[in-house]
Amino acid sequence: MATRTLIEAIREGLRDEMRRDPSTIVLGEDVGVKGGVFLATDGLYDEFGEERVIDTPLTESMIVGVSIGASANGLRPIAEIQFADFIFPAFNQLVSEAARMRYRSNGAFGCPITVRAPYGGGVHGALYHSQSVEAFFTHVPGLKVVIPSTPYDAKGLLRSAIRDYDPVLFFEHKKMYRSVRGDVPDGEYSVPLGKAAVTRIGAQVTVVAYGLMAHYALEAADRVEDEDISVEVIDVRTLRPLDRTTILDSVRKTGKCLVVYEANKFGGYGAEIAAMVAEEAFDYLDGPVMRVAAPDVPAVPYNHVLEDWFMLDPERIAGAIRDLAAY
Amino acid sequence: MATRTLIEAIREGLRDEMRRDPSTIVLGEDVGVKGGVFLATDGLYDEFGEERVIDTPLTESMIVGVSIGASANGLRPIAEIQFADFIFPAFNQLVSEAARMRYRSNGAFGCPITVRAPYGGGVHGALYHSQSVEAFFTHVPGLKVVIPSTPYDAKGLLRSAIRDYDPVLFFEHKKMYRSVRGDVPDGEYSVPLGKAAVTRIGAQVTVVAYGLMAHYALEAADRVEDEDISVEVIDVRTLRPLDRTTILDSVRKTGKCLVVYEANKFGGYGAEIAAMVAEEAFDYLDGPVMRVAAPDVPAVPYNHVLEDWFMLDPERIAGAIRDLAAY
Amino acid sequence: MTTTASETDGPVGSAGQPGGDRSRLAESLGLTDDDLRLMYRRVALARAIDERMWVLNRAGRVPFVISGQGHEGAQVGIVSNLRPGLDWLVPFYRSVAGVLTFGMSAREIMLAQYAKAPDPSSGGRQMPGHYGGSAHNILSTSSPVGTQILHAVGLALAAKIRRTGQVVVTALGEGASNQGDFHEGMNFAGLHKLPVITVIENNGYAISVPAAKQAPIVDLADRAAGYGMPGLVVDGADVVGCWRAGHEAVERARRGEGPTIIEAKVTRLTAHSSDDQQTKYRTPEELERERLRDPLPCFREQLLEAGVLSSELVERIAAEIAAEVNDATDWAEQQPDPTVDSATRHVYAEDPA
Amino acid sequence: MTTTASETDGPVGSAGQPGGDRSRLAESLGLTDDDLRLMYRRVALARAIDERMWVLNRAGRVPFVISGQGHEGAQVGIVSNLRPGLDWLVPFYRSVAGVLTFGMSAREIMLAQYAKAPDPSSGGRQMPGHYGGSAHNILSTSSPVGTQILHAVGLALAAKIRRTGQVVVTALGEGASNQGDFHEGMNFAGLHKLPVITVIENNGYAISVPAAKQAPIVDLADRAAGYGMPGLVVDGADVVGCWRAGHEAVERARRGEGPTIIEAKVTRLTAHSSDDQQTKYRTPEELERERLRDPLPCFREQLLEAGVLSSELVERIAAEIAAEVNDATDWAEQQPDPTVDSATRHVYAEDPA
Ligand SMILES: Cc1ncc(C[n+]2csc(CCOP(=O)(O)OP(=O)(O)O)c2C)c(N)n1
Ligand SMILES: Cc1ncc(C[n+]2csc(CCOP(=O)(O)OP(=O)(O)O)c2C)c(N)n1
Ligand SMILES: [Mg+2]
Ligand SMILES: [Mg+2]
Repeated sequence: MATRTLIEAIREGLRDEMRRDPSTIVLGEDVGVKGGVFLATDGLYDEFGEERVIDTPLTESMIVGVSIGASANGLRPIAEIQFADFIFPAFNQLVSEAARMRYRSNGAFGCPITVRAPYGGGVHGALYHSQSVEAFFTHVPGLKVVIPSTPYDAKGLLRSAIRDYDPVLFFEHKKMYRSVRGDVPDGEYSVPLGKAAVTRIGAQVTVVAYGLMAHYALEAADRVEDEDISVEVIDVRTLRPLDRTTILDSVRKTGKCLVVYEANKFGGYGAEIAAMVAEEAFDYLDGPVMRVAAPDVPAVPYNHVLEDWFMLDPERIAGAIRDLAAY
Repeated sequence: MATRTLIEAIREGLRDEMRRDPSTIVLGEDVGVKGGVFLATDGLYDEFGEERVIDTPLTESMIVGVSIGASANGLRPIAEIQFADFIFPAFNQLVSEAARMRYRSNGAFGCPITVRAPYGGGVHGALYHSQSVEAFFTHVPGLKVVIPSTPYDAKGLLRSAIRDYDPVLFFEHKKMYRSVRGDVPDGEYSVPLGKAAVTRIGAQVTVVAYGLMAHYALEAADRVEDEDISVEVIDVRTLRPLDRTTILDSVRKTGKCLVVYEANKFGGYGAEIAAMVAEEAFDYLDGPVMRVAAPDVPAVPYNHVLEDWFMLDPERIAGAIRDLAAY
Repeated sequence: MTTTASETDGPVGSAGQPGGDRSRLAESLGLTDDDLRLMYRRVALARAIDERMWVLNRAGRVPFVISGQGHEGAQVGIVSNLRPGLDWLVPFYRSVAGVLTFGMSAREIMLAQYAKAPDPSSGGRQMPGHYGGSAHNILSTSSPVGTQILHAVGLALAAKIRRTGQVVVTALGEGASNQGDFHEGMNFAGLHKLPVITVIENNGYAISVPAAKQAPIVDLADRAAGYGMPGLVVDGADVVGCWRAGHEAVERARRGEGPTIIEAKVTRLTAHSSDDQQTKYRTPEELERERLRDPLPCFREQLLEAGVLSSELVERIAAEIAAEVNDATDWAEQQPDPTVDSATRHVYAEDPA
Repeated sequence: MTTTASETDGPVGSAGQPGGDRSRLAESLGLTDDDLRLMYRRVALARAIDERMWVLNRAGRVPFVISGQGHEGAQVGIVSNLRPGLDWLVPFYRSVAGVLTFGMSAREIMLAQYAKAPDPSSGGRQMPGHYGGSAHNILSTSSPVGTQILHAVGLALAAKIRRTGQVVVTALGEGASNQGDFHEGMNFAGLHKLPVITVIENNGYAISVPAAKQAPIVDLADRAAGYGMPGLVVDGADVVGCWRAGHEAVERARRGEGPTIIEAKVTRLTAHSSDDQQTKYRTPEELERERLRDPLPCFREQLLEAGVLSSELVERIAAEIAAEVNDATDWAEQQPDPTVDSATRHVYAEDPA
């Protein structure tokens, strides 16, 4: 076991998979010589050379579209989109092409690509370097969407994503890159896609979250503990395919569910979880399925006053837990 | 009053607004000489000329991006995306640019554009000419999203959309273009954005739907009527901003809510409605908030056997109503 | 030139005098007369299948047709230079002749037209015209135009990195060439000198929008210079000229010297698709005039003059093609529709291993 | 050449002998010496503001800087040809000198740098460098590169349809010029002969990616031919040359003869932004060498030789600029932050009427 930051775990995951599988390549803007703007790919260029670690032109649709084609001819591309905010130029390639290659060809062709992108706010990134874009992709059959919250999961899930036979979007919260540390086994391990984690066991309220919010949910649970509110926390980890069982079992036990997400509330990913719980655990509910999410303004404003206003924090989550517990 | 098909009402709405407001232009692929692949713009080229009715190159990002720029310099562009399935190349321009022009400029610039696109299945359109893409846009603050279900609403809502000061996505179900007829006043009228319509009054179950599903919901309500199930049907009409009051008032009355949408179920727009109802009408619910939507495969397959399997129909909706009523 | 399985024991082989005399034309191309006859047969077969599609549509037997009448010469001429089984083809909805040349059979094409369960392109899931098939190295194609360019470039990138010696040919319309994906793909292909050939089949229309309203230049191949690659313009009615351009481009790619854009000036002999009324935007005179640019009669005349074809052989080929098309139609029509229980398959990989 | 409000009673007016002698250089350009001094002042002021931004960042007073040191000559030279109040500028994050030239004041730029409530660009909502302002006809800009090209083309389309006589200038980096939006925008601008000038400020890098890994050609302006428009290449250190190119392009657009692409070869004298460590991908030798391409000293020398500037005047201008930058900094820093209750405003129009 060694302690790693989130970014270190990701870097190791990339390195280990590239060592293991010669068909893997990394491509994206500044991923080579510079090692990525967050240094996620630092060292890969030196170790694997410019043929397998490609500094691409500034063209996201190309990065994804070329990955799709390369994956049909024997490679396993691992693409980096510099910021999740800049994945939209590649939206057509991801949604119309990557997600449907297998279905539309009736299984003749697959699309084993991994697309990594840093997401999330709280880093003075403003409107275009702070977004949580998961809901635009979790609605798409054919795509898998992963958001890790610990170094252990990040490395283990990244390994599974790269080895997966379908396109996986792998979103990493940039605020967690260096602020979150944790143990990572030295040896080979992986974390399966499609399994949520119960990160805290409790009896009264189930809080479902992912990414940075999975940490804030735990902090919030701590805060209300001495108020004798027992909170169970679930880290979704894989948003699609969703581990419905883990979430439903928990809510059937606690009878109350709070869904927390960093994105805009209206039409966000948490709406699907809330709707699913409301539909499938209705008989067990002792209170409304609640959601705590970002306000419905376009994205995180830059000025610190506005940014602080936009971003969720443990206290706001704790407040919602108290309301729900008191319900 | 005159009877009109949906497409006729839309055509008249476009014509009337172009006559009223010289700053309006229509642009898109084949919208000029051909009058659009569904003939929605038929006749406009002859009446208003090639300067105001522009046959564009085959480039959706340009169509939207140029509309954004033109709207900042005194025009009111009405863009047509030939099929909603082909709006994805313009996703970045819609989500990053049109939706945020006002917010990011702190109100200095607006973006009064209307983007029309035919959507929906059941017409042998297969994977790429059948999609319901609303959920990708209803999550976006700054955008407005409209889906009319009657000729009256189509013309009235289109007028409001064109006159609106913000970007409006106007999705028209292509299967309804010629199959749906209805009365349309001869004179000037408009239907405000942001208001849902109660299209059938009932007591036991509230069914919330839009577009083609708003019709199927009414048919389903008829089917269960003689089984003594009284159904209230709400046609959402404007998906964003959502008329929460009309929906919540109805559910608080009936105690049961079924949300119907044609898109893939997981993460679809209906999830937001279901989540909102579950959160804000919990004390009034006598049953789970249920959803009937499309299966989670990429989109409508072509072969008629598979297409019939994919598409919802009144009977499936009636079945869900029965289940909910019996709950 | 490589023949594909379905063709080896075809009429052409029997037609050419084995090892026999060689026409000047064939000689000038470094081909045999049989090669030229095979190319003619492909153009004629594609046309016959294509015409059958429209007949079936008018007869109400298939709901939709989109096809390539007028484009066959460019497709056969260029694709004939590829090596089936090694190289890749990334077609578009007009590539009937292209996929035939690259190994698809008339039956397989008709399966797509009827959207039957055994359809190798999509198992009946996609509209007709969306050809693909792993058995033939024809990548599955979608409807949004231009996206396939990037897939072709990606296939070529993998070919270069894996040193497979593969060459990739992709095709699109002139309208699609204005899409952003074209720019991004050509830039990357030129940058890495990838073995990919991009064929712009310029038929002068994007549905109803004429070339003059699509781009400010006449020859889209001129854009190749901006991507550091050669751009060739060929007459799509000149099948031999298309073969020459394809040969030059494929050889260059094979030598590792990078990509080429070939713009073939073709004509669209039908409406855009069975849903289109082209008389609304094309005059009878224009339609009449365009018939002169039909590659089928042009090629036939050329080969007759060159002594590669005889009227007897033309008739025999026509008869054989008629039989082949009838067989493909009847056979495909009898194949089963996909079943409902198959509808949820292949959203994700089924057994990763 | 039009001066903007903030400049009319500036030092330059007082500096030039009123109606006085006219240098050969000015004469050859059809300008006055004051015009040239004004251009020099703009380059120098932009540089001074820019350097101040970095000082503030290192001092921990502002969290982020992205700016245009090395790009000022091209921006001032070209934008000086526009008519403030009539024309449009669609800038990018390096356009400090461009927006100054088009009417923004040092104070307004510093307001964006400090993200204060009165910031005309975004009210502190966007990162510094995202300039815009309705008072100046500077369209609000976002972060995704290349998107602004289409907005500039749209502004120009409206100008043409409404017959306003407006000319639009937009700027982007060479990296962004590979984005699909560039292709789609240039194609449409060329097609409709729109009055838009697209300035590619080629500084040889997209963050760390050198030009050689971005595109297969040296001069991106060569792509203009593929869009049916002229493409000019200018040395960004040659302010007069940039002015000439801008003048030619603006006149052409004004005459209704259509768009132009101008590629200015500039140098990036700083790291990409305050978040970037350029020493990881640029050698000390290169950084040293690049200093020779700094437009500020080049322009100064040229004007001194031409007798348009004197060392006294240079010093006086420097002193005035220092005062202006200090004033802008101190004033901006004291302005209020936006308030929380303003955060939900302007998602949608507030009073449509
Ligand atoms: C992105 C996208 N937009 C619009 C369409 C609808 N559409 C299908 S074919 C076509 C015209 C294509 O013209 P061109 O590229 O010249 O090919 P052609 O059909 O003429 O061979 C259009 C607009 C589409 N399929 N994809
Ligand atoms: C669509 C998009 N992708 C990535 C980025 C991140 N990014 C910001 S600036 C930049 C490099 C831009 O290079 P260039 O266009 O040459 O302009 P320069 O910064 O060199 O002036 C990148 C990759 C972005 N802003 N937008
Ligand atoms: Mg065409
Ligand atoms: Mg650059």
